[in-house]
Amino acid sequence: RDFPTLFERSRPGRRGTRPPRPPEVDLAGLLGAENLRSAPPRLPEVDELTVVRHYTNLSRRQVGVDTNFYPLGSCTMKYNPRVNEAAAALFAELHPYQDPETAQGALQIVYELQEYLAEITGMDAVTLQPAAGAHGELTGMLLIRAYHESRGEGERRRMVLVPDSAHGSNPATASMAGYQVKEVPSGPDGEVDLDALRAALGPEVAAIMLTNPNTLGLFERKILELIDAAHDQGVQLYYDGANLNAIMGWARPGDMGFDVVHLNLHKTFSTPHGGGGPGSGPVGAKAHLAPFLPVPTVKREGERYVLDFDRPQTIGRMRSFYGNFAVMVRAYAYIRMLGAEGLKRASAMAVLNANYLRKKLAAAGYRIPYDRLCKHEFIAQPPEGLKALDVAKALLDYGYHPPTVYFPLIVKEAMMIEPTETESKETLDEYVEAMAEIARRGLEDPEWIAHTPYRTPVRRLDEVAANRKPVLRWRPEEA
Amino acid sequence: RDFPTLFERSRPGRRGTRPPRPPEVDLAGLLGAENLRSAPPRLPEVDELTVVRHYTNLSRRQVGVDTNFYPLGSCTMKYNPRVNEAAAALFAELHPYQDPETAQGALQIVYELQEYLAEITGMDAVTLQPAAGAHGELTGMLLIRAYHESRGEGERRRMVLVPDSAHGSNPATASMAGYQVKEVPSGPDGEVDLDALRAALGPEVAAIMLTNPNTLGLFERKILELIDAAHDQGVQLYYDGANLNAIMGWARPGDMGFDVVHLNLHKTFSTPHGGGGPGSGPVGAKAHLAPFLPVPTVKREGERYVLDFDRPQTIGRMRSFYGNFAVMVRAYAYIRMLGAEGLKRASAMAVLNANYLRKKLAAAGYRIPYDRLCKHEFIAQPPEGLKALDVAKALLDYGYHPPTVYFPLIVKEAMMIEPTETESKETLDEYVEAMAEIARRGLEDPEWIAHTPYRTPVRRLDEVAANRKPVLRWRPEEA
Amino acid sequence: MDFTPHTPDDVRAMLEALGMQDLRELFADLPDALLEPDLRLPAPMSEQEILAHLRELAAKNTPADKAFLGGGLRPHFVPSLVPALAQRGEFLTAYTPYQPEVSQGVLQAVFEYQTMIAELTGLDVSNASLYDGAAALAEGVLLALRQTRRMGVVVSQGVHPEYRQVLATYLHAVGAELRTVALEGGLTPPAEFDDSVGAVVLQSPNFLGAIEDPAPWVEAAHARGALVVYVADPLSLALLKPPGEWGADIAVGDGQPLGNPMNFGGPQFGYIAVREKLVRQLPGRLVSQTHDSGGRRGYVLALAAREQHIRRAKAKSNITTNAQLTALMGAMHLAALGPEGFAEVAAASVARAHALAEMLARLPGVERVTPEPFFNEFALRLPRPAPEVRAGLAERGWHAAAPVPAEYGANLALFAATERHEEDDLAGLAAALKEVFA
Amino acid sequence: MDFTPHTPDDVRAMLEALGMQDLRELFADLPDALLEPDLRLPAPMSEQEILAHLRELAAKNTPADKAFLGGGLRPHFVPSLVPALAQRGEFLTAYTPYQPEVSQGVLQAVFEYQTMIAELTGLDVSNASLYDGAAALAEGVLLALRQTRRMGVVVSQGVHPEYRQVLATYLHAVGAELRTVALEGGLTPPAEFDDSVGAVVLQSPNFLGAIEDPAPWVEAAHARGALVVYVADPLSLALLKPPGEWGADIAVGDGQPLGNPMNFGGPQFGYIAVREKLVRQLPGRLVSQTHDSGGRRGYVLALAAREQHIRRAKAKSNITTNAQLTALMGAMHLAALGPEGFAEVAAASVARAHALAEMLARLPGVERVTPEPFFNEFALRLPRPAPEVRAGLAERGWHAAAPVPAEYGANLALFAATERHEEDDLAGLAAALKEVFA
Repeated sequence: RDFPTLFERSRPGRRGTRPPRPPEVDLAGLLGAENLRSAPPRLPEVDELTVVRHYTNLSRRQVGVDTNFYPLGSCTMKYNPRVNEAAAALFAELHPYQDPETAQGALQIVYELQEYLAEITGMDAVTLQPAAGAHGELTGMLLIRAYHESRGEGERRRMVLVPDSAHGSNPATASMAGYQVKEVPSGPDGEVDLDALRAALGPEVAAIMLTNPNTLGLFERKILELIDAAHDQGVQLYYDGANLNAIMGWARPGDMGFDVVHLNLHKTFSTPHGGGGPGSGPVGAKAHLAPFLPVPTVKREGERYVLDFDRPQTIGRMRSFYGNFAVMVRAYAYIRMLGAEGLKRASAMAVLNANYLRKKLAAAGYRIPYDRLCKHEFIAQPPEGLKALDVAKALLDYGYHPPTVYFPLIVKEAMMIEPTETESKETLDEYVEAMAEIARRGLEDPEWIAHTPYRTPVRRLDEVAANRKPVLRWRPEEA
Repeated sequence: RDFPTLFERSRPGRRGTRPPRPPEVDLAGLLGAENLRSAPPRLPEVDELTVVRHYTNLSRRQVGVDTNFYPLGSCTMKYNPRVNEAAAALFAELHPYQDPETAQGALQIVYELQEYLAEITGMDAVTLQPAAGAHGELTGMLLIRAYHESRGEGERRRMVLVPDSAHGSNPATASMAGYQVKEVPSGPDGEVDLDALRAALGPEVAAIMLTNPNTLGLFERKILELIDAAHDQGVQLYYDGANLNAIMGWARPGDMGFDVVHLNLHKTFSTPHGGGGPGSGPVGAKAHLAPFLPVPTVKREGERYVLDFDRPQTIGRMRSFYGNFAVMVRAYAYIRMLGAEGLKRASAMAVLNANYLRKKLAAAGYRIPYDRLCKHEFIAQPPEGLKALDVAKALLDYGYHPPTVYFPLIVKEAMMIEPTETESKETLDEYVEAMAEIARRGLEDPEWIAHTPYRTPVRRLDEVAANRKPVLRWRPEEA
Repeated sequence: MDFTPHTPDDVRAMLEALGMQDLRELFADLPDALLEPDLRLPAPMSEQEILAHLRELAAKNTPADKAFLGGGLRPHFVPSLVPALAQRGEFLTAYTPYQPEVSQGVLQAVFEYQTMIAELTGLDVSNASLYDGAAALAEGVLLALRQTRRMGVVVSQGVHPEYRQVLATYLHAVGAELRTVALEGGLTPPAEFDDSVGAVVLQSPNFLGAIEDPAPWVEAAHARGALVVYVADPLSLALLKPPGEWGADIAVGDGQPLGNPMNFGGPQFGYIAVREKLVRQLPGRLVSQTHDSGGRRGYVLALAAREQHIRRAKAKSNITTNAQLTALMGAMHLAALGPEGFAEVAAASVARAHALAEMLARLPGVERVTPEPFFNEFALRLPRPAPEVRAGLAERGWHAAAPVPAEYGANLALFAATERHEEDDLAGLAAALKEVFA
Repeated sequence: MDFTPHTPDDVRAMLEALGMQDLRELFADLPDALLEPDLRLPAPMSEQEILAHLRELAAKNTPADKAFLGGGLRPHFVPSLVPALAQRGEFLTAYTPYQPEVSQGVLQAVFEYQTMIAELTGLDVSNASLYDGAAALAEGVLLALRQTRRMGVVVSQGVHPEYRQVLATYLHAVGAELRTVALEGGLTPPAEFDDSVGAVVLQSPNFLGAIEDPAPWVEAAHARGALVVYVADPLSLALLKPPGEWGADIAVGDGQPLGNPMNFGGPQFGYIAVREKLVRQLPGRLVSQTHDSGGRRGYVLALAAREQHIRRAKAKSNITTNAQLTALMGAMHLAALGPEGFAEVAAASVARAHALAEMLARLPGVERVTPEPFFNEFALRLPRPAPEVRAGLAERGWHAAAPVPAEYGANLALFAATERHEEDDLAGLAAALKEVFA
């Protein structure tokens, strides 16, 4: 049976949660008859039990880290400690416009988190305003742009270099920041081709956006030379922090020479991904970029914490209010629980898990295009004759969320696998067994694998139809 | 694949939630070396993610009211409002031995709930001490016993009458209260046979335990005569409140003449069943039984609420502390939300749903042994040739929790169906469709129905083996 | 607000299907004299209003999350994952797992709980839970009487007085005889039992916190064919030799220290564990491992022939609803902590309690009552009645000095400490107590 | 505490499988100079300790659940079922539903959310969510510029000043031009637009709370080929004529009033809805209904060719992580209330705000600034600077009088009221304000 939508469960006049009896009021008089809507919005009319049952059962058609191993590359699907939720709930009822004297505890968290993240990344100043990683990227690129503009080089530097292995958000961000984008090829070792990069450097280049370790899970070993070469030309270095979970406590982007870095609190710092968000994408900057940070930040004045709007060269505001505060609280709790040693151990175990899995998968017949020491993730390819997509779909029947597939674009049939540090050796071993069986069975029985999965709430979905003739809302006539 | 136990997921030395670093302490010195255990208990050694994933996935192998229609007769599986949980959380951190002056809000709830339940049942005094329905039954029967003893009739009145349709807890309770039990037959109309009852009445009878409406869902229409006859002989009338959801606000056991009543807060008053408990089983008593109530109760003195231990004739204590307070808070919230009108409407809709379903199921080919106006539940039987158990198992594949089956014992192949008031007409209609299809298909294809269910996490389980050679705990060697 | 989904149209259509015009007809089988009493209840409230009202009531209480109060319930830290998981609707809104195919979640959780309790107690088998420690004690004693077919019970005064009161109520009902052996110097003295005694009961750590030596009672009881019922705080079993190792036949106790808030006294859960030979005498639900028709492992309710819905008047107990969800929280708590974490919590509790005892005993006029060794609760004799002292402390923001019933002596108060107390808290309480005495 | 499951044995075995001896070898590809910096962070804490620490910090804040503060975020009542359901692990710990076969929960919930937002706004299509109202505005304007291939933007000063600041940041980046039309008498005056203008933006109710007449702007914009971006508080759409009916092309706003706590400003969610013809210009995720290989209905991410992971530098936006969970809470909130309940909440909010405005306007020295009709927020001119008044009120336990930026005039403060305020609260605030002025 189809799983009905809430709209199909709706019955005219049925009521759910009732507000207090509303005061008698002449709405037409108060609001102007001409301003009133002619008909109420067609929201579902359902009782509370129906709402509860609907969403409960929807959630049972959904997997998450809480239900399954979820090695989605570049997403760091680590355990989201439940204490984070209890922590955030303590601060839910604060309004951004209440007197800051009545929100000193909240501001202290913001301030201290700024400090911690600066320390972890080796940067001089941090803004917590960006609402997500890509939002942080845009913030960072605008800092770079403002910096060049402040030096009279804004007109000249119109180009941003991005490796061909980069996350799609990097070039997209550079575009939004008003830049042209040039791709830099990766070398055969999977790292940025340093010669090609040097060749691409020039007076028109504003910045390079790098992920390190990169999306192949490889640490860019020539990072210091690369950054030196760029800095020599006045080019700013942007660090995409999506992969910071690989090196926390082991090395800092700031020490590598990066000028700006963004972090994903929902990846590295254990805040939940929420089915796609909300996240938080703090940005750290070196001192020369700090004057351009968005306002407000939080600073400490004696025993008090105050909102600091005094940054005349700011790029402006990136977001209403102060960012995703409740996400910050979760990350704050996480950092305080782990401390420096815990963060370092988390990264070490993430890298250990990734390398262990790489080794075992290679032994199980999967191809590892860059089979060397990796960091928190690595790329595998199915055995010749199998498609990454089919392996992914087969995995669903084995109780695993598949890796990221077909990314990065530079590897055919790529499967980008990031186990994270919160998975146990047994889970990895069982996963390898499943992968081995899928490979064996898939090669023997192409029909079988082509039609996987069999045991999920729905089978393979027609995405072509959805793109050709999208149905983006429920309408009675289309149900 | 088998779903592993937590013990099988355990690995030596693995840690989950860590407490604060414990103070250095010489345990042998403080506790006595001879008192220490020789080896730690073999609890699972698992990480937090494993705990979360284990219980999350266990819950996904479980249905509840939140996931499915659950018309389990005599259990009143109505919607458990989520506000109840928020309400209870407000009072979680109170200790029963803290100064009552610092728990006035909690005591006020206890006091007011006593008053509300007295009002709803038509009784004079209420104790909230019993932890569940059966515990309330025992409390009530002990009140009756103490009453007879106080009148010098304790020795003489050794017998309790219980209809053959009664819940098993009734005779079991009477036994625990030190009574002999005599069954009274039901008449062909499904009600207690008044003549048989009269015949059974005598000087040795201490009490009659009745459920009204009874477990067939029928209101005992001769209740007033019946009670009069019993009272004439000095027999006390006990009201099993499991079925109170049928008549809240429409009639009161106290007005019928009952002397004692217990309620199930987790049935009638919307507190969750929790997979089997905890519940709460308050007991209401008429004035002549009030002196025997367990201590403490809560009384009001001016603006203050105090624990009242002053009841010299008390039967004693039934439970530590003051009962299942957090369950009381939920019931309190429910009663305050509904008010008198809401309670009355809840019962009306419960009875409407039951009668509607009865009518529809009859039309769908199910036999209704007592096909007259019922109250909140009714008994159906599968069409000739089908077993209640098979229909129940088939229902699982259709997404329904089955009714109570093979109870009451006086009806063969009984299916005791209680839809409750929080289910919609559509749910009932769809359920009837499923029942009709099961009947049709089951008669056509006995093999099919005999092996249902097919789509559940496990198929029919071998209960015979479990009873013959029970495995009641995990042991490495038996896994 | 009520929670019925029925629209006026629904009601009309459904009444019509029944050939009725009015809801009152649904109650036509009730005697007219009874119908539609006028219930005097407060006016209905919305969810928003009831929560606002309850918040006002909650504000009239002062939370006891740092209370130095014991008596079996104490403020222990509960990992956040416990309520988060227990509140999942499937656990919260299911009932007794009569249909095992769709109840493997609850059933397996119970099976694991039973295993944990057996491990903690050093006994063979646990049931699925009972109401609380007091009910568990009463059921444990009744079990022993059934098994021995005797009617005599001897209980140490060291058993929680409220448990003893409940036991007395239950025993009076069945006509059993209850004898209490008074504590001497805070400990249970050796006792002798005659052949009428079916059950002997002692608690360790006892109500005053002292760790008992159960060996003499166990020996004396077994010598005369009586069974030993041992009341134990489950937290103490993280460190102390379990009832099974002491030779007890039945262990019972209150599960609140495992993953449950204090809830002003309830709900928590009661546990009971017994030796193998007593299994068929156990009250309440039992879950057994078995397999399904396809050979897969699964779990079912077992040995239901003991229970009321099958055996009726001859059942082992009348219990039906138990304390499933709170017991589940207990299992989650133990799973989250593991054996090491659990031992650390217990050790912290012990350490804090001993530090506190030393600190408070130094106050003038205070006398230690509980002998060494004790666990995490202890009694002091105060220079003034405990209720007064407790009130004085409460005024200063501290919850402590639970009054000990007069049967144990005059002006006694019970104190407890847990892993939730920090050094500062101990010092704070001591200072406040000094003020109260001043 | 960290959350790694690795025992010493695990680490040893895994290193061995890699031919390594030491964890440091895992970082052998990093330049030595970088390795193992000394991080100065506070010492680790257990869960119990961090919660105790955070409770202390929380105690330094005074909750604003009864705040009379607005500016787009307000304390609305959230039914208890909303957080309970949203906190289910499957919703909480999933990520973007790239694998639809195991993500129907999130996908269908988004599909329903999209439908609800389309219904509220009177437009055809909503995306799956954006960060907040400000980001939604910026994305909406960029969308309009892409569609019209123009670079001019005109925005009413009635648009939330923080949203305008964010818009300015985004527009500066792409080199677009932003012109602001000042309010007159608290309302947006009619304006004319030239052919360079691709987007015009107005907000109703505007930042000062006044309900605008959007017709003149819509007409003038459409006459010159510009698109209209309409900023609307979703709660207002329970009662007020929706953007689509006014002729707007794009509606954006902040979702906090739907089922989300204020969270000190975030997260909430941003919504965006557009006319059908603009769908392929939409930023962010979109969910479409489709069917599976067995013909069963299902849902998938659709039109991904708009997005960064496919289109890279040519994507419609760089957005990837959005605000799924908070948007889900919004949908749950609307589902729980239904159209009637939602309208009742809005009406209560309106009624309280009007009552409050009348009450406060009677205070000496207070002047009403927001013209009629207004919705549930309004501005007053105070006899003293708003921050001082706000501080004075805060000392008396009231949160109100959010300072309005000076661009709107001197000594202006914003007030709001919601269904959570009772009569007593209004009177209490008025009395406190009187005291502050005294």
